[in-house]
Amino acid sequence: MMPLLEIDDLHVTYRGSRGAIPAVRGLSFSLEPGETLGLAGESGCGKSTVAAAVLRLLPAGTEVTGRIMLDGDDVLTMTFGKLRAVRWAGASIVFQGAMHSLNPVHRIGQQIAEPIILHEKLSHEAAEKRAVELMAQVGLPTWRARSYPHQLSGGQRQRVMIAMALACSPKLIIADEATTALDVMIQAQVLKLIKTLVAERDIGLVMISHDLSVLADTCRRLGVMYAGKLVEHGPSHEVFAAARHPYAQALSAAFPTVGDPAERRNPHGLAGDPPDPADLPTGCPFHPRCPVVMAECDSTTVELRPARPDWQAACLRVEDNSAPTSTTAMALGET
Amino acid sequence: MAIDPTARVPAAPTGAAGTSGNHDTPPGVGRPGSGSRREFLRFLGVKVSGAAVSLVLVLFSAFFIFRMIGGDPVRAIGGDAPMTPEQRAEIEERLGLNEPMTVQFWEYVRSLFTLDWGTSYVNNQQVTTLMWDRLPNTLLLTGTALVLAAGLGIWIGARAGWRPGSFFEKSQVGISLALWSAPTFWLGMIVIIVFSVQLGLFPVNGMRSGRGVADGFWPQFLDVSHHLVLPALTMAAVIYAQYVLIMRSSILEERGNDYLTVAKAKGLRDDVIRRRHAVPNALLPTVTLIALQFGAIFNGALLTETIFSWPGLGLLFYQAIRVPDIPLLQLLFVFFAGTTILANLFADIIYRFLDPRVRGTS
Amino acid sequence: MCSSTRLRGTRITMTTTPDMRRPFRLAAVTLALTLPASVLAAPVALADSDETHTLIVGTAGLDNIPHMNPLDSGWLIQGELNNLMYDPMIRWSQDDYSPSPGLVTEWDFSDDGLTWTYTMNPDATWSDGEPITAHDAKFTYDLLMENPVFNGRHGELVNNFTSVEATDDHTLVIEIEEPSALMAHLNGTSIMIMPEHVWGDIENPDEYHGEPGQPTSGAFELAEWREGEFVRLTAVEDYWAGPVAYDEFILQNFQTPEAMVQALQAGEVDLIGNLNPQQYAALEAADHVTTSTGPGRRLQSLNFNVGARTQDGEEIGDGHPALRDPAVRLAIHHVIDKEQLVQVAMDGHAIPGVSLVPPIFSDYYWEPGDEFIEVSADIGNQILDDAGYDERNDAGVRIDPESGEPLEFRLHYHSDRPTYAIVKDFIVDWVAELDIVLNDIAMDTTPLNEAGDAGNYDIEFGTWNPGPEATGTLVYHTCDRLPTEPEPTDLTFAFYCNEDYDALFEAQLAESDLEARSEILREMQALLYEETPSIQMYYENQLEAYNSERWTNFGTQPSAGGMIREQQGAFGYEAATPVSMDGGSGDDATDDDATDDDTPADDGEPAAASDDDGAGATPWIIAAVVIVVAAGVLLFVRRRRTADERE
Amino acid sequence: MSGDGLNERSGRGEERAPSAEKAKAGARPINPSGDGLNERSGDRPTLKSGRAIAWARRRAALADFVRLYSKQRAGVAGLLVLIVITAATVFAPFYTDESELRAVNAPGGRLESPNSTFWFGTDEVGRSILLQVIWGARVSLQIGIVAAVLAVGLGTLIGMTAAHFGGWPSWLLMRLTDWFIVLPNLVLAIALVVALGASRFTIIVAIALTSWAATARLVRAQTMAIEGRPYLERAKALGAGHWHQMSRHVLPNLMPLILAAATLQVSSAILAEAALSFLGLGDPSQISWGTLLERAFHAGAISYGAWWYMLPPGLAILFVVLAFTLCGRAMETVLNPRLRGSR
Repeated sequence: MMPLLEIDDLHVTYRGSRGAIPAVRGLSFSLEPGETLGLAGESGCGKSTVAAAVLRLLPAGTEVTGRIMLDGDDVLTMTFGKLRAVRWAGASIVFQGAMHSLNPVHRIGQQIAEPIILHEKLSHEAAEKRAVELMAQVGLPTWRARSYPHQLSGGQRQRVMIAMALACSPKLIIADEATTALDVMIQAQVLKLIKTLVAERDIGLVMISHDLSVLADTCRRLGVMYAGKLVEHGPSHEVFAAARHPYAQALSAAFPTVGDPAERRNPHGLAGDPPDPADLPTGCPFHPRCPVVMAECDSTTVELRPARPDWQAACLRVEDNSAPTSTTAMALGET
Repeated sequence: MAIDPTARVPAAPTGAAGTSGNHDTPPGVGRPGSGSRREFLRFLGVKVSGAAVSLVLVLFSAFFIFRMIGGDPVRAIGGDAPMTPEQRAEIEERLGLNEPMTVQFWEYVRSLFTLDWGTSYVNNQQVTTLMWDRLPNTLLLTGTALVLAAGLGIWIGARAGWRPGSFFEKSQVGISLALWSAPTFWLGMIVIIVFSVQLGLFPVNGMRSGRGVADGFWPQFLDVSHHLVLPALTMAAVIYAQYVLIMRSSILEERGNDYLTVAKAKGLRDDVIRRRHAVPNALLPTVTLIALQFGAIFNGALLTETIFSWPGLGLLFYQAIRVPDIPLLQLLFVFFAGTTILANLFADIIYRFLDPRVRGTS
Repeated sequence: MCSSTRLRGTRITMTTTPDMRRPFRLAAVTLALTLPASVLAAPVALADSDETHTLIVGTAGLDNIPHMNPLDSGWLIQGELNNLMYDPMIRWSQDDYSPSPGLVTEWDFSDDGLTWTYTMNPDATWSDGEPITAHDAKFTYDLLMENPVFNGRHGELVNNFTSVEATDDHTLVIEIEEPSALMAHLNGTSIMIMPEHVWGDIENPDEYHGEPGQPTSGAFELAEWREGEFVRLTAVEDYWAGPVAYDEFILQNFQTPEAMVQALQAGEVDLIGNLNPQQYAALEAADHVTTSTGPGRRLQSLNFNVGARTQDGEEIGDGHPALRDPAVRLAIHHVIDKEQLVQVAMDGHAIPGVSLVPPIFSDYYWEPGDEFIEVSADIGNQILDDAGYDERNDAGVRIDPESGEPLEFRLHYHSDRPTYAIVKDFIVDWVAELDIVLNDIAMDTTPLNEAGDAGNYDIEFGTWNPGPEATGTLVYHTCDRLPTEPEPTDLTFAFYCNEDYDALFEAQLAESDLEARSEILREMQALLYEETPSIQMYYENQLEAYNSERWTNFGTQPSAGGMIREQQGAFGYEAATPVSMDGGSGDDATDDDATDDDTPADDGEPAAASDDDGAGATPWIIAAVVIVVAAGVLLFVRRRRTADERE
Repeated sequence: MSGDGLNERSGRGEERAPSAEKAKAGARPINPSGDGLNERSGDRPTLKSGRAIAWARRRAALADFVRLYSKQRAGVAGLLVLIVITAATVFAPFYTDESELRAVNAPGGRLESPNSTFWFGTDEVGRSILLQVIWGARVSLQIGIVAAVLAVGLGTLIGMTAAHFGGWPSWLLMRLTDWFIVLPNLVLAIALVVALGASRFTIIVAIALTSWAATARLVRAQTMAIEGRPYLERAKALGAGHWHQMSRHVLPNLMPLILAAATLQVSSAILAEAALSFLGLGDPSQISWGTLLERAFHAGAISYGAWWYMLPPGLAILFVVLAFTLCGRAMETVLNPRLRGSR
């Protein structure tokens, strides 16, 4: 069976005033239809860039190499007309920060109906009717269709985003920090909603978050990114419970407080900042922060190594094929 | 003059701020409109009373500024012929020029209520009559110029702001800055030399042909349109430049917003995103800024009408300066300032209705 | 108002399909419609003058006039319009401004000069057919005596009347208190006679505003007056003195002389005046325009403050004491090179000034002859040395021996008259040769007038339009004109007062004999020339131009090389003939020969030719507009089509 | 794509964001770190006196400013134009003969068209247009700059007062400011000049009085932003008086903004001067570009076809106004990172 999404050796380099900034450096993974994958990592590690790259939403002038096969077509080389047809109908995105992702001067219903009108050539009335149905599906009061985004709460806005993502029945949904700004209760509701909908409709889901626990709960597989690369990739519960890469370990050990921006940037217990993408450390980019760093870490380029057939990690220590000791984990927690 | 070409997105009118919090603001529980009526009335009260205070300020400053002008109205009234002392005394008596300042001021205040603004020093007509006679002409000129400038300016500005750094943007900004930097009256002179004197395409000045045209709507309409082209284009050129720059910055401000990325992700065409998503949002602050610069339109009208001898209020003001015709100046000053204040009030209120972010919430 | 359209547009955008093309389309459509349509409009506008002939005269200052009440006219333009619509009792002749028959054919006076008898023209009629009689004249003079507003204007003449009687329909007898030279012309064109059968019913004649269709005694009737824009007159078909050769007369207002010039070049007006030398030169080069220059009556002067004071001798103002000394003023007069000023300021289109009476009024004009004040700094310095101003201060400036002040004078000039800014440079330099310093100060007209009226000046620029009746101007130098109270006044020139002059003034007023009176008037001018309360710099020529493809035969006053506009009368306009009707009268003495060459046929071809010019260009313009629009649409559509494939 | 890439300028937080009027609904602060001073982790304040640090920081800021400004091509072009024009104006007495401005000494003929002696032709007296344009720059620039400085000074004073003291005086001042912003300022300026009598002085006063309001608004907003910063809180806590707070802390931080505002204001003031002069409210004894155009208009240059009489002064205005505007915009762009790259 053809994978729904196949990313192969993806490199994304931003062109900024300070020169080239590599955001994604050789990323590969694939996703079967109906499968769910979580992508984790701190801010700036390239997660959102991956989401944008899938629909070619990156700013003009950004250098993208590699291959992104969406349902058998290469997104990076397809004509613009084809690309526009693929957008939203083939894959849709639930963006982070629903407040800013909704057009403040358009009504909710209108915004949900917009892609329907565009892609399915429905009349305004029919599309708006569909929009109302979708709103009901995500648990929004239907009269809200006449509301403007600012009149909704954060959770409601996120539901709007989800309804919008479902509008054209795409095969793939990318949820980019879809629940980050919400409080715990609402977050749980929204997550449950996503899970249910994905399961019901057999949709492929790529969920992006800095919060491993959320991903482990929602997705079957989990990828952890650091400095533009996957550093760990495996079944989510196992990765969450016993990560092989020290960074993934740190992430899973962290219990970020919801809504605290400092927590987002600096997971609990991990020293230092994520590296500057324009000025990455040599060797393993994680080595300056790594609690179990070895002498060769600053000179050896570390690629993903299989820990198990369905589980890889990019750490030199992985070759002894044994889980890190619990003392290491303890030490990490104390740092 | 002091139109700031770089003026960027203004603060939204009172009430628009505060909606920018990006965390969970509690939802407006009630449907829009139900709870906000009192809020709106309060807003209206603040705005209207503010405008009223401004208007009163205008009325008083009009009295004092123009009373500072010495001037000898009697000369203006007398004409070219010499005048006897008796005649002079009679005129002074009639104008109340012999009264002490306090009495004159009291008369002035009284006249505000009776709407009797006095008679022109020059031709002894009611100044209000003079104003009403000329008003339609000014409306025609400024209205045409505004429609042209706003339509083209907003369109070009939006396109320019949408592609920062492109040749189109650079050239349009360059053209606009150059237009903005050119004195209106000089532009008018050049336009006259080129299009009227050299090419002979348009009449030099005035609003109607001296030779007279056939009666009937169309001949008259065409005649006036023919006269209107150059002044309207000259006047439009300068305000056009401002609108381009304002709209461009507004769009620039909008460009980074996520909802545009969403629109892109939805598969919308680039120009559709601009037109349907970016422009309506960028238009709101633009409306405010344009309203703030409403006074500048009168500046433009004053200079344009003078150069083209367009028989409007600007020309009337210019003529009144040369005398100086104090009752007329006074009225026109109050009219210009008052209109501007009211236009701003209007814009503030309209904004409430236009911007959904402000409309339903406190 | 204006913004509401925009906001409404926005509202549509907001509530239905948001689409920014709407306002743009609106603008584009407006533009697309207006441009070609209005280009088309030009020929439409010009074409309809073929059937009726309308003389359009461009002017400035029409917006000044408050009303068209012929008895209360203060502005030159009002006078001009009055002359077109009414006949005075006695005209100023076209040839030389001497009194000549108008409504009155002949006049006589008793030996004591106190009873004057005027015989009315029996053929004269109002435009409604009623005869013009002595009763109308009596009615009018009574009005001038009784009505305070009219009396304010014309009291100088009528306040001397003791009785006015119409002894029959054609005879008017006026008794006066003191003998007066004014009776020989009854103030010429400045007093018009009103129809008793109409005006007798007007309740407040001083509020008469000027209504279309009123019966007139002149060649035209008022048809339309759009205030500040134009006045339209229609020709009286059976005008008793001979109707004009065309149908309508329009006086069109212009805000600037420049606009007027271009309107003439564009064929929108037929005759304009008050040109400056540059405009005159520009129009000389135009094919269809004929220029006309003739000595005018506008006088440019420098006024001294000869000691502002009241009639009781109380000093007012802050004038420099040294200027009270005629020697100082005379010395300055000796260094003003009027010939050069004529060249610099008027490009030669002016006559060096002598006195307050310009040379066109030849009856009273005085030639200095031997008394001519030679341009010579040496003479000027000599005069000053002789008068005791031989001391100089450290800066080399002469000192007034009496006050000890240096001879340093303020020179006020009008900031809105560019010519003065040029002239004053010369004057400052010339006067410096006398070791006298002039400090030039630019002022707005209003404060300058105020300073002048209050005596707060030393030397100021001034301009004056003398009329044919010399007393109207010369009276400004009589002692009577000094203020009675220490308050500002604009009734005196230079605050001059000289008993000898006053005596001469009284004598000429009482002198009914024209020749004898002229002698006295010349004597007065000679006195002023020598005493120099003001220096008359130059009389400006009237610079005019008219469309010689359309019009010919304009009458000038004086008839030899005079002016067409601003006459004392309406000879200029009344004689004008459309070129298309000018069958063979081209050898008239006043006709401009140039026009004959331009008019091979006399059946309206030139006018048609100018229409063809407009029509010839129009298709090209339309074609250009169509091409541009089509190209734009094409481009737009193409971009539309490819828009899907562009990122 | 979170905003992290942008804190390159965090060390100069205080010069940030001169465009104070961006409380636009929906706008997000681009630099979430707020004040940004604490991010300058390398600083060890204990080693140097506070003032020395402040100066060092300002020097660094200045160097930064120069570096960034030099990247603004339009701004550099504008600056070059201004330098050339200023030099031409300042050195005018050394390479031209001022006395030839007087009608008496006019060297040429009446309205000569451009030729080898008179590059821009002559006026109706025979004076060189080029010479008058050069000397006219003195008056135009002087009036423009002085009026702009006065206007911005007044605006700064009022803006800072309104922001610092608050309460009803502030309310009153802001109402006054709004009033002045809204009024058609040319109309007001004309009224003032007519009332006060035309002269160079009154023109300057009229322009300044009618154009300070926008600056006041800007300064008020920025002052309020600065006053909210921790170090000012600290200064307040340490008992610094109003004057000290204003002159030592607020004003230095406002300076770049004020400078940019003043530069832009010069453009407006020059245009205003030209308009007033053209309407006949200038001082005819002083040749400025506006009076030159007025003279050209009234002398019949249009009819005569004397384009050389009208083109140079108008172009001079256009170039200088454009140059000042470009400089002002470049400064604003440098001071406000949000605009960078977008111009």
